[in-house]
Amino acid sequence: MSLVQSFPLFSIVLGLLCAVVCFVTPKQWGRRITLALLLASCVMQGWVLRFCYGNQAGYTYQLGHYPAPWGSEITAGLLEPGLGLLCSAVMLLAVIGGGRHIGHDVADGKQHLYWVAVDLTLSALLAMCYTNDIFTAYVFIEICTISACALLAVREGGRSLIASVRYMVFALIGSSLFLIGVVFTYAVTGQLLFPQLREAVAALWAAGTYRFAMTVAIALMTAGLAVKSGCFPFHGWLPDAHSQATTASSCILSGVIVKGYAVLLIKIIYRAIGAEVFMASGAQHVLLLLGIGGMVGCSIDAIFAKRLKVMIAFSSAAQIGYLFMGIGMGTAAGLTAALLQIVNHAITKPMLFLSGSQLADASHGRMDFPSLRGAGHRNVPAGILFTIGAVSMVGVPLLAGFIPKLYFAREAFTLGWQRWPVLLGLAVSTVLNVLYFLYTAVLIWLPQEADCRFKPVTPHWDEFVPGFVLAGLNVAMGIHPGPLVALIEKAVALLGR
Amino acid sequence: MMTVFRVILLIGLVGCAIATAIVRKPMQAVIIYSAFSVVLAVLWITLEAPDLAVTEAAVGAGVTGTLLYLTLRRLNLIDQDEAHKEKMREEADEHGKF
Amino acid sequence: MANSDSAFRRWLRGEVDLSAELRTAEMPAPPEGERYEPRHHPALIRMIARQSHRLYVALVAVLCVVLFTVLLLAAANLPAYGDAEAPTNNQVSERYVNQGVEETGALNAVAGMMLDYRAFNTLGESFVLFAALCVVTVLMTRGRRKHPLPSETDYADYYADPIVHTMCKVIIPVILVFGVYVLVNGHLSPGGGFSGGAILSSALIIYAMVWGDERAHGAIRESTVRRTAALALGFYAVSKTCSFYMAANGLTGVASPGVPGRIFSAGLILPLNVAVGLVVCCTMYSFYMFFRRGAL
Amino acid sequence: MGAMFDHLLHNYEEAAAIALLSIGFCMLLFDRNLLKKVIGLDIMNSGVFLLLADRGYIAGGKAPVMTEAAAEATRYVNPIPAGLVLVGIVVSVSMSALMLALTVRVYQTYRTLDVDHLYMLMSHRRKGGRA
Repeated sequence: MSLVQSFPLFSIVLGLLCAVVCFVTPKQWGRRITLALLLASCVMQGWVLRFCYGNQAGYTYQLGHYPAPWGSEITAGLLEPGLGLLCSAVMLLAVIGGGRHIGHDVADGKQHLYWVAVDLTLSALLAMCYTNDIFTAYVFIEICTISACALLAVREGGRSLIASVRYMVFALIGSSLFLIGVVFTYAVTGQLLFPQLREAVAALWAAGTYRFAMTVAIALMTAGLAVKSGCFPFHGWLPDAHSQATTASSCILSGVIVKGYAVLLIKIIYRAIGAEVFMASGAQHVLLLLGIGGMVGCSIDAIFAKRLKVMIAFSSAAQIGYLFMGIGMGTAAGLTAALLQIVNHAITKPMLFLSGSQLADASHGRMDFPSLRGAGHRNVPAGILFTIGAVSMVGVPLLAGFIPKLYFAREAFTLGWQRWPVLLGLAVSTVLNVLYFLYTAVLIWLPQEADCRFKPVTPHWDEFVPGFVLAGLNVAMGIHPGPLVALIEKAVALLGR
Repeated sequence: MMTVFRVILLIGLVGCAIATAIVRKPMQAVIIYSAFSVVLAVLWITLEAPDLAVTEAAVGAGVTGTLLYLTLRRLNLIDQDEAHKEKMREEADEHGKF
Repeated sequence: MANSDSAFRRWLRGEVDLSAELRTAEMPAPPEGERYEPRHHPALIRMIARQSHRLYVALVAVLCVVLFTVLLLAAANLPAYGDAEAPTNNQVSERYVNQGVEETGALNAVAGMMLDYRAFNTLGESFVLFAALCVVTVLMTRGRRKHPLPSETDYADYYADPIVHTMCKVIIPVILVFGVYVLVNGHLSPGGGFSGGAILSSALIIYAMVWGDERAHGAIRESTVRRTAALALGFYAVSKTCSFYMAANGLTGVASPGVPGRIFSAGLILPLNVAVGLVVCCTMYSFYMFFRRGAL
Repeated sequence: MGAMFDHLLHNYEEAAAIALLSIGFCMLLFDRNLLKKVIGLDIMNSGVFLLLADRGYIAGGKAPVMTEAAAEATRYVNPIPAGLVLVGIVVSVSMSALMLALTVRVYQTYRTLDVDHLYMLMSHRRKGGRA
C-alpha cells in the first residue's frame, strides 16, 4: 500500500493534532500552524486526487487490524479527495482574506481558540467526506457542529450570541434526527459500514421486511442532514448565523460547512442506502420540491434583506436549494449538476463575503445599502470582485454560476413531471437573482454623493489577493468547464458503484 | 418479574420527563432531571449494560446536574418566585438579618 | 431609443440616481428612520409577533404529532424486543463477543469494541469533548467587554461546615481511588475511560466546591489541566494513527493482547483508556470551573 | 392495526423511548425558557439512547464481560449498541455544556432567557454599525 493512500487518514489526524497544539501554544503560533495545516491538506488531497484519477478507481483504507464489517474504514474515490481539496483551498483563502477581520472581531485572549476551531472544522469536514462508517459520520458531524458554533460565537459583540443559540437549536434537532435515523437503520440491518449497509438494505428491501422502519430511517437521516445544511423550510438559522459571524467564519460556514453535510447526504444516499432504494422510498421528490421552494423563497427573502451580509446569506440558502434540487432529480446527470453547484458556490460565495465586508469597511463598517452606495469607488478591487461574484451568481455565461444552471436545465428536459417545476424554479430564481445581485452590483458603482462622508481606503494585498484567486477560479470554471465536468462525471460513476 | 420492574422504571422515567416539562421553576426541573438520570442508570442495568450505567450515573446525574445547577446559580434563578422573594425580604426586615 | 441612450449616457456621467428608483421599485419599505427604528409601533409588532408565534406553535404541534405517530409506527415495525434472531445479532456482534477476548485481550467486549475494533469513533468522541471545551472557553472567558458577574458573596463555600468538611476529607480519596480503579480496569470490568474520568472529575469538583474554587485553582493549575488534556489527546491520536498505519501496511502491532484478565494486557486498550479518562476528567473539571468562576 | 398495537406492546421499551423523545422534542421546540430547552434536549437524547440500547438487549443474555463468574452464561447481549450509546452520552454532555454556556452568556448580555424575546431583539433592533 503506497504512502499516498494513507494521506486521507493523515490529513484528518493532522487537523486534530494541530487543533490540540494550537490549544496549548501562544496565539501567534495558531495562525501559522493553521495556515501550514491548510496548505498541507491541500497538497495531500491534491495528491490523493491525482492518485485516484491516475488509477481511475477508488480504494478503501482499513482502519485497524480488522476487516470491513468489524473494523472501520475510510474510502477515497474521486469525489472525496476532490471535495477535500475544495474545502481546504477555500478555507485557506478565507482565513487569509479574513485575517484582518479576525484580529478585529476576536478578542486577543480567544484568538488561539479561533484557530483551534478552524483546525477542528477542517478535520471534521475531511472525515465526513472520507468516512465509510455511518456512526463515525455522526461523531464528526457533531465535531463540525461544535466547531462551527465556535467560529460563530467567538466574535465579540454584535448579535452573534443569539445567532449561535438559534444555530445550535436547529443543529441539535438536525443531529438528533440523524441519530434516530441511524438507530433505525442499525436496528433493521445490524450494519454500520456503508458497503455492508447497502447490501443489507437491498436485501431487506427485496424481501419486503421492515420496509416501513427503513423508509422512516431514510426520511429521518435525510431530514436531519437537510436541517443541518439549511434546506428551505429549515433555513431559519442560516441567514443570522452566516451574517453575524466574522468574515472568515462567514466564508467557511457558507462556503464549505453546509456543503459538508450535503456531501455526506449524497454519500449516504449512494453508498449506504443505495440509489435504487432511496428512489423507491420517494424521498427524492420531497428534496426536489424543497429545493425549488428554497430557490424561490430564499431569493425573495434576499430581496427584502436590508443589509449586505444578510442578503448574501439568504442567497446562500437559495443556492443550497439548487443543490437539493439536483440531488432530488435522482439521476446521475442531476447529481453532476448538484456537485458542479457545490464547486460553484464554494468558490463564489467566499469571494462575495470577502469583498462585501471590504466594501462595508470602506463605508465605516456599515452594511446597509444606502451607506454602500458608491463603495466600489472607495475600494476598487473589492468592488470588482463583488461585481464578478454577483454577475456569476446571476448566471451570466463565461462565469462559473452559469455552468450548474446550464446542466440543471439540460437535465430537466429528460425528466418526467419534474421538468416543469424545475424549469420554472430556475427561471424565477434567475430573475430574482438579477433583482438583488445586479441591483447591488450597480449600487456600489453609482457615483458618490457630493457630501459623502466615507473616505476611499487603500486595500491591503492580503484582502484582495485571495478574492482574485477565487475570481480566477470562477472565470476558469466558466470559460473552460470541460475538465471539471469530466472529473465530476467520473466521480459520480465511481460513487454509484 | 424483571418485566414488571422494567415497566415500573419506564413509567418512572416517562413521569420524570413529563414532570420536567411541566414544572414552572427551573430549579425543580433541574432536580427532576437528575432523578431522571438516576432512573435511567438503573434501567441500563436491567438492559445488561453496566458500562452505560456507570457512565450515566457519573456523567448524566453527576456532571450534567452540577452544570445545570451552576448555571442556575449564575443566573440567580434559584428563588425566582416573586412571592417567595418578597416573603424572604419581609422576614429579613423583621429579624434584621439576611 | 434615443431617449434611453441619453439616459444611459447621463447615468455614465453620474447624473442619475438609479439607486433611488430601484429602491422604490423593489423595496416598498418605509423610509429610513422607521425601517431602523420599528420600536415606534410596539403594539403592532407585538401583535404580529403574537400571531406569528401562534402560527409557529400550531405548525410545530402538527409536526410533533406527525413525528410521534410515525416514530411509534416505525417502532412497532422494528424487530421484537429482546429477540435473539434480530438482524442486529449478526456475525459482527458475534465476533466481538466470541473472539473479542483472544483478538483484543479485553474481557469487557464493550471496551474491546470501542478502543480496538472501532477505535476511530472513540477518537472522534474525545475530540467532541475537546471541541466542547474550546467553545465553553470561548463563551465563558470575558473578552474586551466586561460582563457583570454575580457578586462573590453569592458563592458560599462549605468549608466552614464541620460535617461537610470532615466527611469530604474521607470521601474524596475514596472517590479518587474508585475512579482510578474504574479507569484502569476498563478492559476487565464495566467502566473505562469515560466513566472513570467522570468519577475522577467528580472528586475534583467536590474538592473545589468544599474548599472553594480559589483554593482549587491554586492547587490544580490552569496550565496543568490544559496540558494534560492536550497530551492525552495527542497521545491517543498519534498512537492510534501509528496502529492504523501499520495495520494498513500489513505490519502487526507492537502491542499484543497479552494474557486476558491481567491488568497489563489488552495491548493499547489500557493506555488509551487512561488517555480518554484524563481527557474526560480535565474537560469535566474545566466545565465546572468555567461555570463556577468564569475561568479555568 | 390490532397486530401493530400488539407489536408495540411487545416493544414497550421502544414505545417508552419514543415517548421520551417526543417529550424532549416538544420541550426543545415549545418551551420558551432556554434552560428548559437544554433539559429537553438531554431528555430527547436519552430517548434516542434508550431506543438504541434496547436494540442490543437479548432476552436472558448477560452483560458481555467475560470473567469467570459470567462464564456459565449461555449468551451475552450485543455489545455494539452499548458502545454506541457510550459515545452518544459523551456527545450529549458536551452539547449540554455548550448550550448551558451559551445560556449563561445570553443571560448576562440580554438579561432574559425567553427565546421569543431574544428573537424579537434580533429582528427589530437593527441599527447601523457592523453586521
